[in-house]
Amino acid sequence: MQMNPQQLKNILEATLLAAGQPMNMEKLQDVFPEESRPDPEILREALRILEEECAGRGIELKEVGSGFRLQVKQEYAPWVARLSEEKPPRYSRALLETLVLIAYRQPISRAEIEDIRGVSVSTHIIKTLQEREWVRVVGHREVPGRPALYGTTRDFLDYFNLKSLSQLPALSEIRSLETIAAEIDNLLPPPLAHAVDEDSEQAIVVPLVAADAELASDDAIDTAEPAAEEINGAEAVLNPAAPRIVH
Amino acid sequence: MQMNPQQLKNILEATLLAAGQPMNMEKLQDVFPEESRPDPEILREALRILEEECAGRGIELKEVGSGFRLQVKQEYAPWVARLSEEKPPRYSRALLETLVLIAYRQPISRAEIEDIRGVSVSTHIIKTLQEREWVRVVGHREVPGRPALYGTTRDFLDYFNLKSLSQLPALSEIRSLETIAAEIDNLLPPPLAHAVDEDSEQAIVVPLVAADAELASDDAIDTAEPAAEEINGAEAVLNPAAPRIVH
Amino acid sequence: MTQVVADIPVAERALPTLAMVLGNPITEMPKDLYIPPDALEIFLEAFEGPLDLLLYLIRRQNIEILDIPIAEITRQYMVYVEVMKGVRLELAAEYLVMAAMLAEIKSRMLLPRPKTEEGEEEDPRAELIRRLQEYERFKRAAEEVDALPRMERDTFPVGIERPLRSGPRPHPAVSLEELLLAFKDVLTRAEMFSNHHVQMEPLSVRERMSDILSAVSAEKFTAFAGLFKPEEGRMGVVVSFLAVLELIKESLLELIQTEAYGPIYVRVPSHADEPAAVEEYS
Repeated sequence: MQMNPQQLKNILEATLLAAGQPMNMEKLQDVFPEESRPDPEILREALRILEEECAGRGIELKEVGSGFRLQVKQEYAPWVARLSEEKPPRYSRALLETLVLIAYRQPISRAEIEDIRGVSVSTHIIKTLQEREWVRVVGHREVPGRPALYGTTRDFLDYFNLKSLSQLPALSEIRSLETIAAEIDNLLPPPLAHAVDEDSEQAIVVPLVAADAELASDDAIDTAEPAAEEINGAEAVLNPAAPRIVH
Repeated sequence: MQMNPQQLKNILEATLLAAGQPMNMEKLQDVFPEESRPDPEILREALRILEEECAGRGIELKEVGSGFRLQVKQEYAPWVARLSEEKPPRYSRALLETLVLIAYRQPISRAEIEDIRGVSVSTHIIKTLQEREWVRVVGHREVPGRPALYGTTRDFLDYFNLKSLSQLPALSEIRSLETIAAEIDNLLPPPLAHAVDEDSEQAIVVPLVAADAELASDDAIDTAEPAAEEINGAEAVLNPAAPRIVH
Repeated sequence: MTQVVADIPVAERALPTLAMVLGNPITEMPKDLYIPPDALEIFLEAFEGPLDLLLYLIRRQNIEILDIPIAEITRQYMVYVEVMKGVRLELAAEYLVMAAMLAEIKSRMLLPRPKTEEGEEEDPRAELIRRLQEYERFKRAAEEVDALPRMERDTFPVGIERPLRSGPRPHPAVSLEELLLAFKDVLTRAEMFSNHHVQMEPLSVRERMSDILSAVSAEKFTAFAGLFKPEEGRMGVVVSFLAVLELIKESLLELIQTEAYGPIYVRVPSHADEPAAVEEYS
């Protein structure tokens, strides 16, 4: 059966709504009988039409970590929120900082998180993150005690409306050596010596992180990305079932 | 806050889709703060716009007993239904053994099946086989408790593409070749009749039956250890059409 | 911060002497504490540790991190730590470690800088600044992630009831091969029970036994002749006959002939007292 893009769009719309969870391309293809399964490009085109159509609607098409999802547009969230008596959950700074460190620096051990935060990380926080299925143990560091290494999951991406870790906000800039040198020159009395830490990339004597995100070096993202791919791969093997959406 | 019908329509769409259940007029009004709650007529107008818009979509607005609901259009249901298609489960080995014993030894009581299998047969298995309409009660043995006697049905034959039970491979067909060879030596010329053995349950095998070419191999079946390849072979002969019905 | 001792009455906390700093009693809140003492615990709890507190102190005074006046910052930090002690806030070890680090930096600032192997001078504040900077990046990232549109707050999942499946739930598929493999197994097992000789009659007889049994009843007589279908031919008649004999042998059927040479009837042996067809399953 040959279908026009409009029909395909309607099938995808109905499917995404009925699925109640993000659907990746493979799953979307699976709703078509084998003998009439459209190619991904054709489905992608139908999704594009659906996305456009949503411009004048109360919902939007969004691609998140585990696939495509229709969701309430942010501008209408206040009304929809009134459907539920409960207030949206709030997360403590300690939890968010821990989560963010895991997201940007994965795979990372608890000791390493504590090192950067300068304070101990409570077991409760790690447990909450794991229970929400935002974070999981992706391995162990081969040092005495074999501490667990944590990484983020697809559910984490889904929850924060991210397609991949690279969509995380860029970390604030840590200025390059030249910038620092220039600034040091501009500084008044004695030329302040600056030290360079082992990474040699990160200047030590710098003004507090600059707010300019555009200039931000992506060094943290760079380290995070290969790990993320690995994790996604591992997850695919470990957890072929679609991640749940937590309501 | 004054809203135009378009915005109202979007709020209603988002609400109906997020609610996941039919919403009556009262509930729809409740998503608006009291100070800006639109009148039912205004909401009705917004619902009318939404209904019209759905003309070109995969979903439709429907008023049911408990309110308004967005639902998959009938014409797209076949695709969406494939979402919930579960892979059919597999029958347990216990069930298959029970079935095959009923097929070969009918009419047979549960106690007799248990006797041969050496383990008890769960009520659930018998019930499943009856629900599948492969097995039925054909009578009762006139002993205390009047246990039901089971036999196979026409549906059973149909499912396995058999015209009659005699097309089921005889045990001799699924025995090793050597055994068959030895058996043939022993069997020729066929005796007129077998003596009934102590179990008094055993065969009355009459030459007339054995003489029939089609049934010849059914004769004097003994316990046997069929080899898997032979079974495949037997099946291929008996049942050239794939016996597995794909749903 | 880790914990607040929550059950301290406010009055107790408001004692004139808040803390002892360098041997001197502190009777007033530090000037930079613009919050009322009652809120102090909450205020201090809001800090995510010593780095966070230090960042607060630096930020509040608009100090460039390069220019951290270690002596002054250390002084302020110590005041906070003392205040924490004063309100019996359980002091996390991290705060004390930081206090020691600040004191060390302070003392090193007073001394000539040691040469490193590369011959460069090392700023005693370097490590602190690196940590502060690293921490602040992630603190800021956490704020940004918190601001990302997220489920349950900025967007909601949408759904629709799935249409009912058009057909019945599919049954498991079984192949004849599976069936025969099961048979092989059960026979193999049965062999271990030597008292059971699993012998098979021609299946056509077995099949016919089931057919006949389900066609007759205890309530009425069935004509013996009616069990045979001439159109099946000689084979069919013989099979039916064998089936009837087998059923009689197993007492599943009885033959009734009321008079010599009269018509023969069959029926299921009656046990009038017992209810017919009590299934053994529920």
